[in-house]
Amino acid sequence: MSGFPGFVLRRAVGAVVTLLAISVIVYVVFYVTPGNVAQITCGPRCSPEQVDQVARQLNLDDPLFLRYWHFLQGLVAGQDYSTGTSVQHCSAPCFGLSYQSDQQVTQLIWTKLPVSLSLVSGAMVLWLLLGVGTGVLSAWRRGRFSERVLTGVTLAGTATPVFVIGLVLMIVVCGELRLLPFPQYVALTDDPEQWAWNLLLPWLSLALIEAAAFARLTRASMLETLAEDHIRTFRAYGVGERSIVGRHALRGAFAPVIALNANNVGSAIGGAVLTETLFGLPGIGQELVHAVNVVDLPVVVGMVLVIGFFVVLANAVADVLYAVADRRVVLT
Amino acid sequence: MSLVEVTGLSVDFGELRAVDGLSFRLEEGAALALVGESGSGKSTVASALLGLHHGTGARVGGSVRVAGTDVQRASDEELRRLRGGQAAMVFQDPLSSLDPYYAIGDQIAEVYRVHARASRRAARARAVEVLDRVGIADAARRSRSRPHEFSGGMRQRALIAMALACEPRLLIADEPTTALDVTVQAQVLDLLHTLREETSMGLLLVTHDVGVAAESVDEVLVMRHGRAVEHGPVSRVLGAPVQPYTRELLAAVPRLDAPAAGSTAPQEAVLEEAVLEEAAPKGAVLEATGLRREFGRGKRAFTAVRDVSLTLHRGETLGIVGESGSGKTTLGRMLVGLLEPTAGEVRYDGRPHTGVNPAVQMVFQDPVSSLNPRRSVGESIADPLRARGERDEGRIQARVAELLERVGLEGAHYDRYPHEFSGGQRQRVGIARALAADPRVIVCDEPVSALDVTTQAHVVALLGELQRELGLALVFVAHDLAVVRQVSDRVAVMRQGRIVEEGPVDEVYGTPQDPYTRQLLAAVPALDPEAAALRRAERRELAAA
Amino acid sequence: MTDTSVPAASGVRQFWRRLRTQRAALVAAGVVALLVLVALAAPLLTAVEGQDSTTYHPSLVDSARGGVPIGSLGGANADHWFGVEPQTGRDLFARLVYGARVSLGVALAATVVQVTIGVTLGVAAALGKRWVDQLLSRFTDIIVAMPLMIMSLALLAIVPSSFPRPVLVALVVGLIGWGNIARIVRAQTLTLKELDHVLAARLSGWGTWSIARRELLPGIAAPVITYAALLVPTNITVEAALSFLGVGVKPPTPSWGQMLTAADVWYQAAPQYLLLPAGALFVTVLALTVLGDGVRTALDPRAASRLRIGTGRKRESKTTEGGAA
Amino acid sequence: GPEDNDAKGAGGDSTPHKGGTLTVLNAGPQQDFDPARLYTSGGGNVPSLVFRTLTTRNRENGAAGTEVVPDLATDTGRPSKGATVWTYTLKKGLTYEDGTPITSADIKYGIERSFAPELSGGAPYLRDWLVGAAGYQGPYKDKKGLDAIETPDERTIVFHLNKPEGEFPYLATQTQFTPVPKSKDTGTKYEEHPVSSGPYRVVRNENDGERLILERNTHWSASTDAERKAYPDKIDVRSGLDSSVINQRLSASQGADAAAVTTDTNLGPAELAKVSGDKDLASRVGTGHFGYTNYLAFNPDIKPFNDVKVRQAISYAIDRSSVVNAAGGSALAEPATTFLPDQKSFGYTPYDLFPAGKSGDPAKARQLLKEAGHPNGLTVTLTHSNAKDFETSPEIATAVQDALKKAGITVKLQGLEENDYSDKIHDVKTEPGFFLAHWGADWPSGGPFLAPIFDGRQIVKDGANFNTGLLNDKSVNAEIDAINKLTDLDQAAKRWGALDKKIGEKALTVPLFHPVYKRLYGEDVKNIVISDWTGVLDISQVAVK
Ligand SMILES: Nc1ncnc2c1ncn2[C@@H]1O[C@H](COP(=O)(O)OP(=O)(O)OP(=O)(O)O)[C@@H](O)[C@H]1O
Ligand SMILES: Nc1ncnc2c1ncn2[C@@H]1O[C@H](COP(=O)(O)OP(=O)(O)OP(=O)(O)O)[C@@H](O)[C@H]1O
Ligand SMILES: [Mg+2]
Ligand SMILES: [Mg+2]
Repeated sequence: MSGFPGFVLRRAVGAVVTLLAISVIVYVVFYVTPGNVAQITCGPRCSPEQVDQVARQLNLDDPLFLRYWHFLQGLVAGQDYSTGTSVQHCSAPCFGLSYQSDQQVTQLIWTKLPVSLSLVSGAMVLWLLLGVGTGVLSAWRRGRFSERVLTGVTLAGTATPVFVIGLVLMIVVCGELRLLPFPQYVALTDDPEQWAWNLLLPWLSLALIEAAAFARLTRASMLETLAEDHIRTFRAYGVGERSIVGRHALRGAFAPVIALNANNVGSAIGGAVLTETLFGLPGIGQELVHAVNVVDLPVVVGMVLVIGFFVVLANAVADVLYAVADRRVVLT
Repeated sequence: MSLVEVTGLSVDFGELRAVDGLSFRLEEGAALALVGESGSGKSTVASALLGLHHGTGARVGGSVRVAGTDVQRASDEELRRLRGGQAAMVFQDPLSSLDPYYAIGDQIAEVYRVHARASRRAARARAVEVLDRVGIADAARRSRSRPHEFSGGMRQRALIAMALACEPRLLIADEPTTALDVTVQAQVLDLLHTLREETSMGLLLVTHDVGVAAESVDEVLVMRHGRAVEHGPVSRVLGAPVQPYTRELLAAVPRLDAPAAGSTAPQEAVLEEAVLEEAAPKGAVLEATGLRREFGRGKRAFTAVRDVSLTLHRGETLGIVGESGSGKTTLGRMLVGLLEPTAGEVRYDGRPHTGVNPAVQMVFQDPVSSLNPRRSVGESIADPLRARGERDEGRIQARVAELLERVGLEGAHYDRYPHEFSGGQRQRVGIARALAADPRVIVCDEPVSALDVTTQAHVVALLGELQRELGLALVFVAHDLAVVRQVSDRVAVMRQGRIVEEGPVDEVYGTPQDPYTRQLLAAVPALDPEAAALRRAERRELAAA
Repeated sequence: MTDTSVPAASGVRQFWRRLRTQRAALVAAGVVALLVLVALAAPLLTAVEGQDSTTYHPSLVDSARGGVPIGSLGGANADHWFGVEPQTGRDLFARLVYGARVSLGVALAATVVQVTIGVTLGVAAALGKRWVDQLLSRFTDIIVAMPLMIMSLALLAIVPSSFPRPVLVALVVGLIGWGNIARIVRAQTLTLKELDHVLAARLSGWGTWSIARRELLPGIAAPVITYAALLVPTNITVEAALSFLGVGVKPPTPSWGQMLTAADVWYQAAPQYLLLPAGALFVTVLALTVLGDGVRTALDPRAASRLRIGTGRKRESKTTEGGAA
Repeated sequence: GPEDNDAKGAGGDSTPHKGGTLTVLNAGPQQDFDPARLYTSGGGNVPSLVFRTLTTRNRENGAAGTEVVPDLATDTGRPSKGATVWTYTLKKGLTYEDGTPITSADIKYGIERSFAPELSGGAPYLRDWLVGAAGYQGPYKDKKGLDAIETPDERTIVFHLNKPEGEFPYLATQTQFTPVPKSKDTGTKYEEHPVSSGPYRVVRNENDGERLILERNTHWSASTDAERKAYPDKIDVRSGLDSSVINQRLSASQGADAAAVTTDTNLGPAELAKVSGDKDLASRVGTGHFGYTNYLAFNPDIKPFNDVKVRQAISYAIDRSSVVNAAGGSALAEPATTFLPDQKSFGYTPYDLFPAGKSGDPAKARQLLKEAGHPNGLTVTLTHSNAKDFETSPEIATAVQDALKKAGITVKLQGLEENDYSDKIHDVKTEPGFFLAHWGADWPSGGPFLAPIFDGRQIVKDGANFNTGLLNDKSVNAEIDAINKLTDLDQAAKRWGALDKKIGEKALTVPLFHPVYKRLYGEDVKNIVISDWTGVLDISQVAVK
């Protein structure tokens, strides 16, 4: 099949394969992770009998492949589980139940996802603005003072770990200057204004880390485009420098910026782990770190798959944008 | 006042003086060609006319006046008005000279709006108008296409349209046809000719191809090392050159009409020797049957070569001509085993042959990319020796030195890097590397297309010589019909992956059977301006037919 | 004819020549060299100061106030050049220079691992059969789609703690972070392998391995070196982030990342504790980035376009920069 | 309250009034809100607003707060048959949030369901103490119920124990003793809406306890509950916050944060440094002591710790001031030489068997090492966790490492991930020789402090073992049994203190420090009560108006 539907189909199949492979890896990694899951789940002072009971209840004694098989079954067909007093159904796709909280992982994802998406998408807008803006400026005014300053700022962002930037920003902006409230997640649907207001600081700290990469990439590809022949054409026709930089050179940076952005969505979600932990935003990242610490395998698998899904999605979207931007590219 | 007045122009790039004390004038409506070998400073002059050296670090001396503007002293604003408005430039490489991301019509409109106070809509209309003017069919629709959707010839026309948009008084065309096939080249040259007939535009044509100049201009200025060598009316300079350099240049131009005798006679003699030597019949050394090659899969599948069968005899030269994209390179690569055919087979010495075989070598078109810039040429030449298992450094060095000398270089060049050689020299290195494998067959894929005429003549001569001495069988791929005629015994004409005509050189060139062959032959520029006019008429007929 | 040759210069020498013309890159190279030197000479430097990085000085901190260093400037004086660490009273200068060892060492080692794996798999994917390419590309997708932090968390927990921690951190960061470099290398190799000189090498009769080594690796060196220069700072901050999550290099071995992690809460009470490692990290990243840019420029053949040589109808004359600016 | 709070801070009206919203800023979410799954007395701070138990903590400042007082029951329990049978009578007029009466059968059911494997997490005492409870699987699988609990009528409940347990009233403060109406039990889903018997009910429980909103339970009556003050109308618990952020917010005390407290976040050393320089902030810090000891543990089965001299040497060498500094300084940690916390209710009897002074006695340590046959010092491995908690964390471990260096003991650190660490030190098969450990009281008495750690019969071979010194001393075991029989808790406390000293002579542990809790609260928060039982501010007493 070819054309756009074919592309979507191929990507979808590829994504499923990739995600399944990731889930296998997570299963194996957590299988060999030290830590008695039943003991952790049961509590530190549980008696050996109780621990055994918990292990049996969570099927922890089953061999790995069998547990994975149950996971797959749950994904495809859903799964029934006992609350003690009644039986409940977790409908497909069911990632299982959290060992710790007995919540359905699918439900957990739905409650955490909006937070992470709010964080990453807002930060993305900021880092694109900040990064590409800086890049354009520094390509245009290369060697000037303003370029140096901007480049320095973005590099400082890259050089400083997010938890340092975030905390210092918070202490200064919220604690000392009292310009912003201490971030606290408010759902977009509840109050859009508060949503943005509260997320501003997390957005900024996350964006600062990524902006430098975009600035440098934009600058490099613009300089590269500026050296190309068609730029010479427009110069030879008296087209002004502003239009050459703003229209023609910037356009050349578009494709690589999209590609980098796709890659960065992944690392941003990684960065979001730290940002969410620091700012206390109840998102995927925070939940994931917690789940890793208490070896809550179903939650870890679920969250990792969600993150993986978005990375794969970002790459596919980037490919489409790429092809739209540059029609010479064929979608494969 | 003349349209262009150049007096004592000199341009220095650092140490290098690219243009040295050049003076010339061009009147309104007149046409002047700057000809000369590569690197003689032609493009530098063209750029100087538009003040394109401003701010690049080049030092420009003398004075340049174009359409009343003193280019040297003009402000940025004045320069911008001059560029495109008074004098427009058409660049050499049509693909890279257009912004790949914007529709062609928009690009033309953008330029138009710089010079004319016009609305967006009016500018677009103007773009369609000029595209139509340069013969783009269905211009309104095609103006929305992006450059990659245009063929090379169309792109070049689009560039000319862009130049026409503001009705400049001077058109500077820097090698407007070098990247194009002969047939397309003829179309573009015809277009320039018509435009000049219809408007009173002055034309400055920059070219290294004397033939192209002969077709298009009134006056010729021959350049060498940045200086004018000879200047005068086209018929005089080309017909009765005064300067030895001009004569040399003209002599090197391969001619369609020249008898191919010079090369074939001795070749046959050698062949006989070879036959005696090997005491074998003059049999086929390389045979291809039903070769087919597809690229891509599914809907996007594209057949580059289809059902090609050919035979190469010992010691003979088979020429393959055809326009760009006709499948010549693909065929050549299949012959040497670098590409696997989708169908059909290649037999070497009667045995089926897959993969590479040291006895079948290749010389590549581009002397720049065919040598690894990070390895010394000696190392590259030694590759086949080492791959064969030769370990003795002394013997390797000796053999490489011998090969280098054989192709007219020095043995001491072993340790030099490719960028330290000129194009012609690099092509010689490529030939030496092919020879190092002691091949019986060499497929030359456009070995001289990237070289200028004089160098081209040297390399062609070298190949002929080697063939005679070593009894090699050659496949000579080229799009230049004249060159092929010079070197080949037999010739095959390719079009859209097929061989449309094949036969001994004289037959194919003398009495072409296929209409396409005839078209090709008619498109070759003639050196003589009068002959050129005749050809133009001939082409019109063919096109009309 | 122009069969004249230009002055001889090998690729490496040209590279140096082009690098030398960039003052910023030279300064950056100097800074990087200095940092490496400081890291290597850490024992010497601390010996000169007369301190070491692990000894506690309970008397230098105010125990009643959470262990804040006594005295102004975080307790900086002739004995403790940069003051002492809150709570422990360990010498900050010593910890900073020893921290350079770990941070730079881990980041460089991780980069080497990333580059090695990325280049190997990228080249293998580009040169291999269709299925090899498919397999490796998918694998790369998987690696890229895995959240690095999380996998590091899990992986670092698995390995027994007797395994030297810095080595482990370097390995884990390296093993997980090679995805992008593999993609870059694959794309570059796919382009390169169609180049005539690679085809010519095939015609010479070389095998795939020899071709990869002789013809391709030098060609991918430029983008790889450029990218690697940018990876080093990233890896330094990744190590810092891992420390933040509690899985980085282990105490008492200092690393900048770990110092930052411990220091961020001290920002108000003992600012120098945070500013020192943050500043050191910033200088390192800045220097490496500038150096990386410089190397890229120096490796870019177009930077040499002024030295155009030879002939060629197809050759374009590129005006690199400028115009009517 | 009716009057406006115009004079904030010092000199303002400090009498507490009803009304307002109390915000709780926490790091850890209240993931378990099922009474069966909570561990500590009353389930900690927030759950004890919802769950009433048979007995409860005395909500008073300091030592008075370590007493057990009646809650649902009329007294703290009536022992019979040598304290193996305990009888309770419920107060009159007790109802749930829906107005239905609370019965003794509901308390029995609540205890039974805590045995269900689905609802694991509670303390192990019930299983150990109740007759025939060891194999019980909870009411879902085992409908018959526990015979050890009798409910002769709606207000009476009788417990039958395996052996005398004088401290049963303490156990009855745990949330397993809260009534659960069987008809409302939804198993693992019960925590989403537990039925309240206390002054507040859960109106929102989002994301597994991340955000909780409690409002008044109108069916609760202060007349049956002398302990809970319940001033605020509403309690808003927000968790998942970084601890430094919590402290930043509390110190800024802006908006809703002015009426905020935290129930789980201490001031860290850095924050303490800042707070101690700021009068206003310093006045808003609550200080508490919780019965808790951080210590170094030895496994005497592993060389060289089998040698008591080596253990003593380490006891002498330890530098408590640097350890205390690592734990946050003298304000956050008090050096410990006894295993029991320094509180009367534990039976604290001061002793310092291996006097190390403030910063260790390396000379004495070296001498002991020499006697033990290690004249040239010793290399040992100290196992710790990688958690960032100032308890078993790398910071403490490196402080120990540095201290022992002076005595010629080279310490290698083995840092383990938290789970791994917890698994290893609590498994007799993998227990390391020398590690950081800590122990906190389940209730303020020597029993739960000493018995799990030093009772030889509590060594667990195939499960979590807390007797890490593997002490199985007949006289110690016998003394523990004897004290457990006592129902006079003051008497018991004295004997626990004596036993502590006796065990201390074996040098199986090196007590390091007892932590001090310092927590900030918002500007509008009043009526701060911090008992020595919990060491933290009791939110059932807090007012915001
Ligand atoms: N920007 C530049 N920097 C340095 N040298 C240059 C530059 N542009 C051109 N040159 C040199 O100036 C000389 C003349 O170049 P020019 O491009 O004018 O030649 P040309 O006659 O147009 O050749 P071709 O036929 O190859 O286009 C050459 O030696 C070239 O190497
Ligand atoms: N690797 C490839 N993948 C897809 N298409 C290809 C590939 N190589 C060649 N083609 C296509 O096959 C056709 C023939 O190409 P080929 O290079 O053989 O032409 P050519 O006659 O040598 O042209 P030129 O004179 O421009 O060198 C062209 O349309 C080209 O686009
Ligand atoms: Mg030119
Ligand atoms: Mg070709």
